[in-house]
Order: sequence, then structure tokens, then C-alpha cells
Amino acid sequence: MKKFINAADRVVEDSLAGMAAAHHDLIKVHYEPNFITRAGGPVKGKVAIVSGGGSGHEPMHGGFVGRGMLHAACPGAVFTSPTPDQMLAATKAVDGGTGVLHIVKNYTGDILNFEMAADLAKEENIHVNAVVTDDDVAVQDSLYTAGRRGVGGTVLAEKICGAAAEAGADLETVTALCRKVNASVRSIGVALSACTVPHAGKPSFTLEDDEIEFGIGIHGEPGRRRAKHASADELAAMMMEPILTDLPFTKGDHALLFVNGMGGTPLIELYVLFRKAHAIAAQHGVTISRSLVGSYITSLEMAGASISLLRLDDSMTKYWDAPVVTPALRWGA
Amino acid sequence: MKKFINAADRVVEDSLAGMAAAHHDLIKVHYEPNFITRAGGPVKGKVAIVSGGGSGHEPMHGGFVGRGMLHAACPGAVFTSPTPDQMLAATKAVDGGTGVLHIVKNYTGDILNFEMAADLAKEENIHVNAVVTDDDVAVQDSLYTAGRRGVGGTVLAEKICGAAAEAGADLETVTALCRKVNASVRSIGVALSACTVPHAGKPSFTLEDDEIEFGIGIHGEPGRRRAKHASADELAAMMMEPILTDLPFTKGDHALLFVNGMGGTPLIELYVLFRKAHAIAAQHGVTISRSLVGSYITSLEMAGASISLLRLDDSMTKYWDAPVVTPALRWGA
Amino acid sequence: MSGGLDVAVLTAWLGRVAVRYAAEQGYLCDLDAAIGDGDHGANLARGFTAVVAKLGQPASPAALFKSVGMTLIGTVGGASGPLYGTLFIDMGKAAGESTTLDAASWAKVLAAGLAGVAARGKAQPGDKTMIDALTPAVQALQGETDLTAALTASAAAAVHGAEATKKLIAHKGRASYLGERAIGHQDPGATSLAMLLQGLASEAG
Amino acid sequence: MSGGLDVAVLTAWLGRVAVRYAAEQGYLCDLDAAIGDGDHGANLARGFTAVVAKLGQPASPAALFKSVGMTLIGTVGGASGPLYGTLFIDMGKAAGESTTLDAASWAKVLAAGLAGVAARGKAQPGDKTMIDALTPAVQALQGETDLTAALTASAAAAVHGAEATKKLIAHKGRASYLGERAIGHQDPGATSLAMLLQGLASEAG
Ligand SMILES: Nc1ncnc2c1ncn2[C@@H]1O[C@H](COP(=O)(O)OP(=O)(O)O)[C@@H](O)[C@H]1O
Ligand SMILES: Nc1ncnc2c1ncn2[C@@H]1O[C@H](COP(=O)(O)OP(=O)(O)O)[C@@H](O)[C@H]1O
Ligand SMILES: [Mg+2]
Ligand SMILES: [Mg+2]
Ligand SMILES: [Mg+2]
Ligand SMILES: [Mg+2]
Repeated sequence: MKKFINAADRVVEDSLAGMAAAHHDLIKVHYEPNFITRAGGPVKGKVAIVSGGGSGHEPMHGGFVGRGMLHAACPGAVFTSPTPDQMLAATKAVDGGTGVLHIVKNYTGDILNFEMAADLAKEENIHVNAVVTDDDVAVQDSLYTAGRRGVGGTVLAEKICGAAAEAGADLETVTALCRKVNASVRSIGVALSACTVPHAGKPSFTLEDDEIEFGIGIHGEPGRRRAKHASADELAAMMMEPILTDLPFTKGDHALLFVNGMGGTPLIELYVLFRKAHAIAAQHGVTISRSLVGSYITSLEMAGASISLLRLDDSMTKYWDAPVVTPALRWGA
Repeated sequence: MKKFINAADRVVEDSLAGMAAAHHDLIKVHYEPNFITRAGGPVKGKVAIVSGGGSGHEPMHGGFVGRGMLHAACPGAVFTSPTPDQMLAATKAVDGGTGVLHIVKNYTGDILNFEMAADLAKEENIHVNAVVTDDDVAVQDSLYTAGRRGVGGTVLAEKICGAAAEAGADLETVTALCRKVNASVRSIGVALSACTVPHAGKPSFTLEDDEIEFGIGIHGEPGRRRAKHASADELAAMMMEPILTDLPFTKGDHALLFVNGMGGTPLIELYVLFRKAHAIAAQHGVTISRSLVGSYITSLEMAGASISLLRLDDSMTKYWDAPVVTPALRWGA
Repeated sequence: MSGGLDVAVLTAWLGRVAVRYAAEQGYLCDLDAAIGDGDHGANLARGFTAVVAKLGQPASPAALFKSVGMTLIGTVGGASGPLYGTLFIDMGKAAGESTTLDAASWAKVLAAGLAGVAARGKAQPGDKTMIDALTPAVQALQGETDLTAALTASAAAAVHGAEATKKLIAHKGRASYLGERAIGHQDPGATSLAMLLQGLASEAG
Repeated sequence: MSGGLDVAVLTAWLGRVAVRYAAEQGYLCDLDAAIGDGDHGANLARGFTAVVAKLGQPASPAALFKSVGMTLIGTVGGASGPLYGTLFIDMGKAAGESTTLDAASWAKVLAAGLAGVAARGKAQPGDKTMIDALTPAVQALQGETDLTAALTASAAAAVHGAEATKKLIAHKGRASYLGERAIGHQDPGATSLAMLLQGLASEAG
């Protein structure tokens, strides 16, 4: 295992310290319990949005803290949900008096810990709503599982809801919008290689030179099935098929296409995938009116990619375009 | 070799097509010869900046085309300098009547091809200046070599000079500023793994589990020497030492610290490096007043990182902060 | 062991378990890597190291369980943090004022812990979770009055339950994403739970 | 071969070289991977495929050389594109009006090409570049009047020159970054240049 780290049990803190040093104009890092807030402190009268999850998915979520997106993020150990004390402290730090939305990716650990935190926050008279994201179409029979995982759609939900909160929408409105974004987005991921969790020291699975994992999540867990490696165009087609049919997307839809790298995939390859995914959407009658390409929700150094497709309406489009000023996403201001 | 590609000889064109589809609001991709310009066409009366180089370093340079940065970029084959016809066509397309600056990284191929292009442009009465970037301190005895390579400092020069051109500075002023940025920045890179050029199909070198390459460039070429893998803090110290002493940086300097991933390095690790590089600069009396962390000048999927340190003056700082609207760098507008 | 489970014995038990989790961290992570995300061993090792460090001198088994539960919730994270935390917190509630737990009261306490875990995680027996070790362990305690025999039988039942998860498809937790591919792999949470009860049998049995 | 180098022979030569570069693409890339960036074979294969495709029916050796040079400049890229391009363009200038080149005029033409490469790349013999194959190849042509013998000797000198680059430290091109680590590796550009002249000896020798 070769990584730029000092010790497995220092990775998260060292990286947070680096973020703090690099982005002190935008964010503030708090330790014990670990959480990140905007540099400015709570915004009176505006809904605050808190997210969090295991580390190893950078820039998600800490890189999305800033004006127009998250108010706070709670990083857990690598691939491990953070603990309720982190979420409680973050929630208290950013509450502007009009309630806090927790955006929670659908994993048992995240759900349970955020639930506990919400209970504790309510005891302190903070109004907390939670929206669980579960956009991963790789999980099919969700009745008999922990349910679909929250993956790439989470990034889009955080951006769009962050803009709504910034614009002054109230808690119920932001909550409903978040549910709507989640209901309108579908994602799937594929891995060309596994990743190595620092404290494990070895890859979480191994793939032959001609194999891929199809339908992976973001925790180095094995995917839905193993498949033969294929051309970028074939893989894009394999990925777009379940995405398009699940929602389903239909002729005339306008959508945001998000091609995401898993951490070890170079941008040149993401654009190759984007090209075909875009063409397939067009064939399907779906107009790609917004796009995002880059590594925004990652699995450490995994080589792989995910595709998310979000059906847009006017309000989502407006909030997507609204200014955002965070370490990882910036535009319009 | 597992990559998201269709065929080795289609990678560049497929990726360009993806960029065109994703960023049609910002850029326009031209084919045969291949180059990228801003969506809007030439800006009358403003100096235009053209850069280029082999592909495989994305987002550099195509991702930096847009308002406040480059006017055009010429992508060559993977790791291969583009050809003069590309540069000539790009130069003609963006010339606003007041001259064009070519920013050229110091590699024999880039130099020779840009020289030929400049000669051809001059024959067509376009005033072309060229600045060669050569910020890589890994190349020591530059008298007996092709000279220091242009690496991370190039990104900073393109941003700062792009802002100056946007602000209306004339060709000589932008040229002088570019020389000054190049003279004020020092960089060095280290690889944890090699990368695989698509048409080669195998890694350009192999490293043992406990080995790194120190002083690499950006083309998968071997570095200056092989060394034992060490902690992130030790590697940051090994990298900062030649950077700080070469310029040299001195107590009281203000600087921009740029920690760059080589394409396969996750952001969490870049922040771990940033933390220590920042601390070492502080110990040296250098204040980090601006920073950039991410994968901006890459070597395909190489796991590795480079550090660049730029001594800032007021004008560089002002131009760094100025708005930029490109696929890969965006802020302030 | 006739004196029953008092604070001293329980404290020794937790120390023993912390050592075991540290030693088996790699094994538990490997089990989790096969069908989950590979962190279960690290999560528990981190949590129980903190438990031992923070425990101090609790006044009663109830206080001890509550402290352990709170520490686990605050340090483990993931799915197992709230679940192990709830196990101990609900055991603490059931322990009441007792200073020493005999076989019958331990049976009641552990059953309360099981109920808490089931309520929080909503898993049922057969879902391939820690519930599949905990449920038979609670059952094995029923009607057994000798503490040594009770703890030994309970630990054996938990180990057996954990092993039996191999043949199951998962319906809860990350392993549920794998469908049929989870078959043949033993559930890490059930395995760690069996280790927990084995530790008690060794310490107090 | 007594008729000298006319357009037909030169065209056949370029076709032969294009095939050879395609076949040796991997070998040349490997040489370049060891001390450069691993693209030299791909660069030349791409360039000479284009040369063959675009050549048409040039009127004279001069026109042929110019066309080849322009195509290489427009398709190869890297360091070798402008250098190989200049080689052919300057050979074209030196070829003048001749329809057929004999040993003496080929010596003059290749020397002009060498001068062009040296002027553009500023490398000297011993710098571990294509100059180290080209220089002895030009020297071997001096005073030789029999074309067959001249081309054979020239190609052999180029091969020998290329092999001799193994012992050199590089002072130009990417290999110069390696310092002592370049020793033991043969320069890819010198190797490809030797192949070019071997092709001519085979075709016309
Ligand atoms: N809903 C649930 N109810 C009971 N136990 C569960 C549930 N979900 C997961 N578990 C247990 O948690 C274990 C995984 O714990 P751990 O790896 O620490 O957390 P995570 O899955 O968040 O990485 C599983 O092996 C399983 O025994
Ligand atoms: N300044 C120079 N003069 C002559 N030949 C050179 C010079 N620089 C490099 N070369 C030749 O170019 C070859 C490398 O070509 P190639 O790999 O195609 O280009 P690049 O180095 O740009 O990747 C080297 O092996 C060397 O022979
Ligand atoms: Mg986990
Ligand atoms: Mg090259
Ligand atoms: Mg786990
Ligand atoms: Mg090369």
C-alpha cells in the first residue's frame, strides 16, 4: 500500500488539517468531535443543511461546505459513518433558528447515527428534518435489502438544496425539494480496480486484467456482479440502460448528466464516458441541459466511474445555476 | 490495461467530443487540426493566450480555456507535443489584433513545434510572443540538459496571465508577467506508481511496493532517482527542501502553494501533503496567502503528486483572484 | 465462578474483549471486506480501546453498561456503533439497581439488549446480522440457573449462530447489496458478537 | 541497383519504412519508455502511415522530400516531428532539380538534412540523439561512388552509431533529465533513424 499518509489512524485528521490550511477563507474545521462549517458561522433566519458520512469520498462532503451549498459536514473514519456527537455538534453550530436539514445517504450506519443525532438535537429544541438519498439503481430488489444506496445524486441534491436554503426557502420547502431531487435522479457505478482502506492495507477485492465490477457503491464493497471489461462506449451503454429505464426518463426530458470519477480515474477518461452517455441520452430523447464531470464522490484511489442522471425542472435548474462558493464546487460568485 | 477508452488511437478525439458536449457554454472544440477555443470567438483588442501540449495532462490545457484564462489550447496525442498546424490554426482563430502569447512548457517537442507555428503565424502578420515555462527543480544541471521542464507553475502562469490579458494588458506586459511568474515559481513531483500510455498498453516503469520515483515530470518518464517510500510528512519535506532553497524563498515572502495530484491520487491524500507543505513553508517564514489543491496537471492515472510554490507580489495576487470561468477553474464570476 | 457478574468481573471482561478485538481486527476486517466495506474490525477495535480508556470505576453494572454504550456510540460509527451502543445502553436499563447479576438476571439483561438492537436495526433472525448470533445466545440462557453453564452455553450458541450466517443471503446492512454473492461468507457483526460473549464465558464462566 | 534514387525508388523506400515502423512500433516505444516518454514508435508509425497515404505522385525527389517533411511536421508531433520534418524538408531543398540522385548527390542531400536537424535541435554528436546515427551515416557516404556500397555503408554506420548511444549520457531531449540513469539504454531516435537508412539500403542498395 503506497499512499500519501502518515499513519492509518491519522489520515482523517491530517487531511482535515490540510483542508483547514488551504481553505480558511471558506471553511472552519472543528476537532473532537470532527466537523466542518462555513467560515462565517450560522446564518440567522436561513435553513441550514448538514451532511456527512465516512471519509474517503472527498471532496464529498467537506469540500461542499460553503455559500450556496452545505452549512456543515461530518467526516467519519474512512468508509465509516460518523458518530451522533459529530452530527449533533455540527447541527447546533449551524442552526440559524429556522431548522436544519440532514442529508443522509442510505446506508445502515449513516441512517442509525443520523437518527440518534436528530433525536438528541430535538431534545435541544432544534427542528431537524432528514432526507435519505437512495439513487443507486445497482441495488434492484430493494424490498429485501437495506435499500438502494445514496451515491452521486447526493452531490446534486446538496448543491440544489443549498441554493434553495441560500435563497431563503423554509425547512419544509428545502426538505420537499431534496426529496424531489432524490426521486428524480438515478445513478450507477463501475470499478476497474478496487481501493485500499488505509487500516486494511490491502485492496478490498481483486479484479483480473479483463474484469470489472458492475454496480459498485462508494465503499470499496464488491458490486452487483463481475463483468468482462469492455470499451468505454459499451460500458456507458451498460450504465445508461438501467438509469434511463428505472425512473424512467422519457422523450422531452431535460436532464443534468454527471459523470463522476471514483478517485483514481483521469479526467480524459471521464470525458470519453461523457461523450457516449450524452449521445445515448440524446438518442433517448433526453436533452442534457446541464453537466458535471469530475471526481466529486469518490472511493479513495479506486479506478472507476459513476454516472448520474437528474431530470430537471425549472426550479432545480435555477438552483443548480445559482452561485456556489465551496472548496470543490464554485461558480457564479 | 483497463481504461475507459474505445481504442488507443481514438482517446484524444473521444475525450474532446466529451468536453465539447459537457462544456458547450464555455468552449468550442475544433477538429483537424484539433484545438479548443472559447465559445465566444476572438476578443477584439485583447491579447490572446494560446497554450498546448500532449494530451494525458487533463484538465491542462483544454480545461483552462475560458474567460480569464486561455483563449485556446492545442492537445497533441497522449504525451506528445501537438503539431504546428494546430498551433497556427488556434493562433489565427483567437488573435484579436493585438498579438498572441504562446505559453510553452519546456520540452524539446513543445519548443520546436511552437517555434515553427510562431514562424508561420508571423508570416501571416500575427504578432506572437512565446514564454517557455521551466519550473521543475528536479532537473538540476540544466546547462547540460534540455533544461528544466515546465510543470505545475504553468497552470499558475496561465491563470495569472489570462487575467492580465482579460484586464486589457498589452502583449509585452502579459509576456513580461508570464516570465516573472515562471521566474518566481518552483515545482517538484513524485510518483507512487507509473501510468500506462494507451497505445503502449503497459506501465512506463515499475516500482516495488516500497519504492517511489522522486523528481518525475508529467509524461510517465522516470524521475531523477528512485527512493524508499516514506510518510507523507517526510515526502513533503523532501519536496519542499529543493523548492525553498532553489528560488530561494525567504522569510517574509507571500506565496501560493499548489499541491497537485497526478491523476490517480485521491484528494484526501493531497490535503495530507498540503498540511505538511504548508507547515514547512510557515517554519521557513513564508506565508501561504493563496492555495490550490487538486489534480490540474496530470499524467494519466499516475498515483503521485507535485508541489509548486509561487512567490506572489500584489499584481500576481490580484490576477490570481480575478474571475475565471473555465471547465476546470472557476471563481469570482 | 459463583459470585456472579459484578463491576470487577464485567470490567475485566471488557478489557479481555478489547484485547481480542485488537488481535482479531484484521480477521474481522477481512470478513467485512468480503461482503461489506472492510472496516468492522477497525471500528470495534477503536471503540473498545476507547471503552477501556474511559471506563473508570462505575458504581454498578447498570452504570458500566451505560458508559460502555455511550462510548461505543461516540467512537465506533458505522452500523455497528449505534447497534453495539444500543445493546449496552438497553442492557444498562435492564440491569436496574443490581450490583451483581446472576444467571437469571443476565438472561433478562441480554434479552433487553437484543430487543434494543432489533428495535433499532429492524433486522430479524435470518437476515445475516449480529442478531443471528445474539438471538440463540439469549435463548441458550433460558431456564439455566448455573451462571458458568449458562455463559458457556450462550457463547457456544452465539458462535454456532455466527457460523450459520455463512449459508444466508443478507437482508440488512451492506451485505444485502450482494444478493447471492453473500452466500458462503460469515457475517462480521455476528462473529464479533460471538467473540464478545466468548469473552464473558472465559472471564466469568 | 544502378539507376539511382528516383521518385519510384524513394516512394517504395518510404512504404517499406512505414511498414517497418509499424512493425517496430512497440520496440521503439519500449526504448523511449526506458529513457523518455514511450511514444517514439507510435509517433513515427502515425507519421509514416500519413506519409504513405498523402504522398501521391510527386514530380521529383525534391517535391517528394518536401511533401514527406510537411506531412511529418503535421502528424508526428513531439521532438521527432519537427526534427524528422526538417530532415526531409532540407533534403528537398538540397535535391534541387534532379530527377535521380546518384551516390554523390545523395551524400550532399543527406548532409543537408543533417545540417537542418542540427540547426533546429542544436544537438551535437555525443548528445545521445538521432544526430549520433545521422552523423556517421553522412560521413560513410563521403567519397563513395557506388550507390549500393554507399547506402549499405551508410546504413551500417547509422546502426553502429545508434548502438553506440547506449554508453552515452544524454544532453538533449527527455533522456537528459535522467543523468547517469540513461546509460545502458539505446536512444530511440537514433535507432529509428538507422532503420530509415537501412530501409533505403534494402530498397535501393
Ligand atoms: N440492520 C441491522 N441490524 C443488525 N445488525 C446489523 C444491521 N445492519 C448491519 N448490521 C451488522 O453490522 C455489521 C457491520 O458493521 P460495520 O462493518 O462496523 O458497519 P458498516 O456496515 O457501517 O461498515 C454487519 O456484519 C451486521 O452484523
Ligand atoms: N535536440 C534534439 N536534437 C536531435 N534529436 C533530438 C533532440 N531532442 C530529442 N531528439 C530525438 O528525439 C527522440 C525522441 O523522439 P520522440 O519520442 O518522438 O519525441 P518526444 O521526446 O517529444 O516524446 C530522441 O530519442 C532523440 O533521438
Ligand atoms: Mg463502514
Ligand atoms: Mg512525447
Ligand atoms: Mg463495515
Ligand atoms: Mg518520446
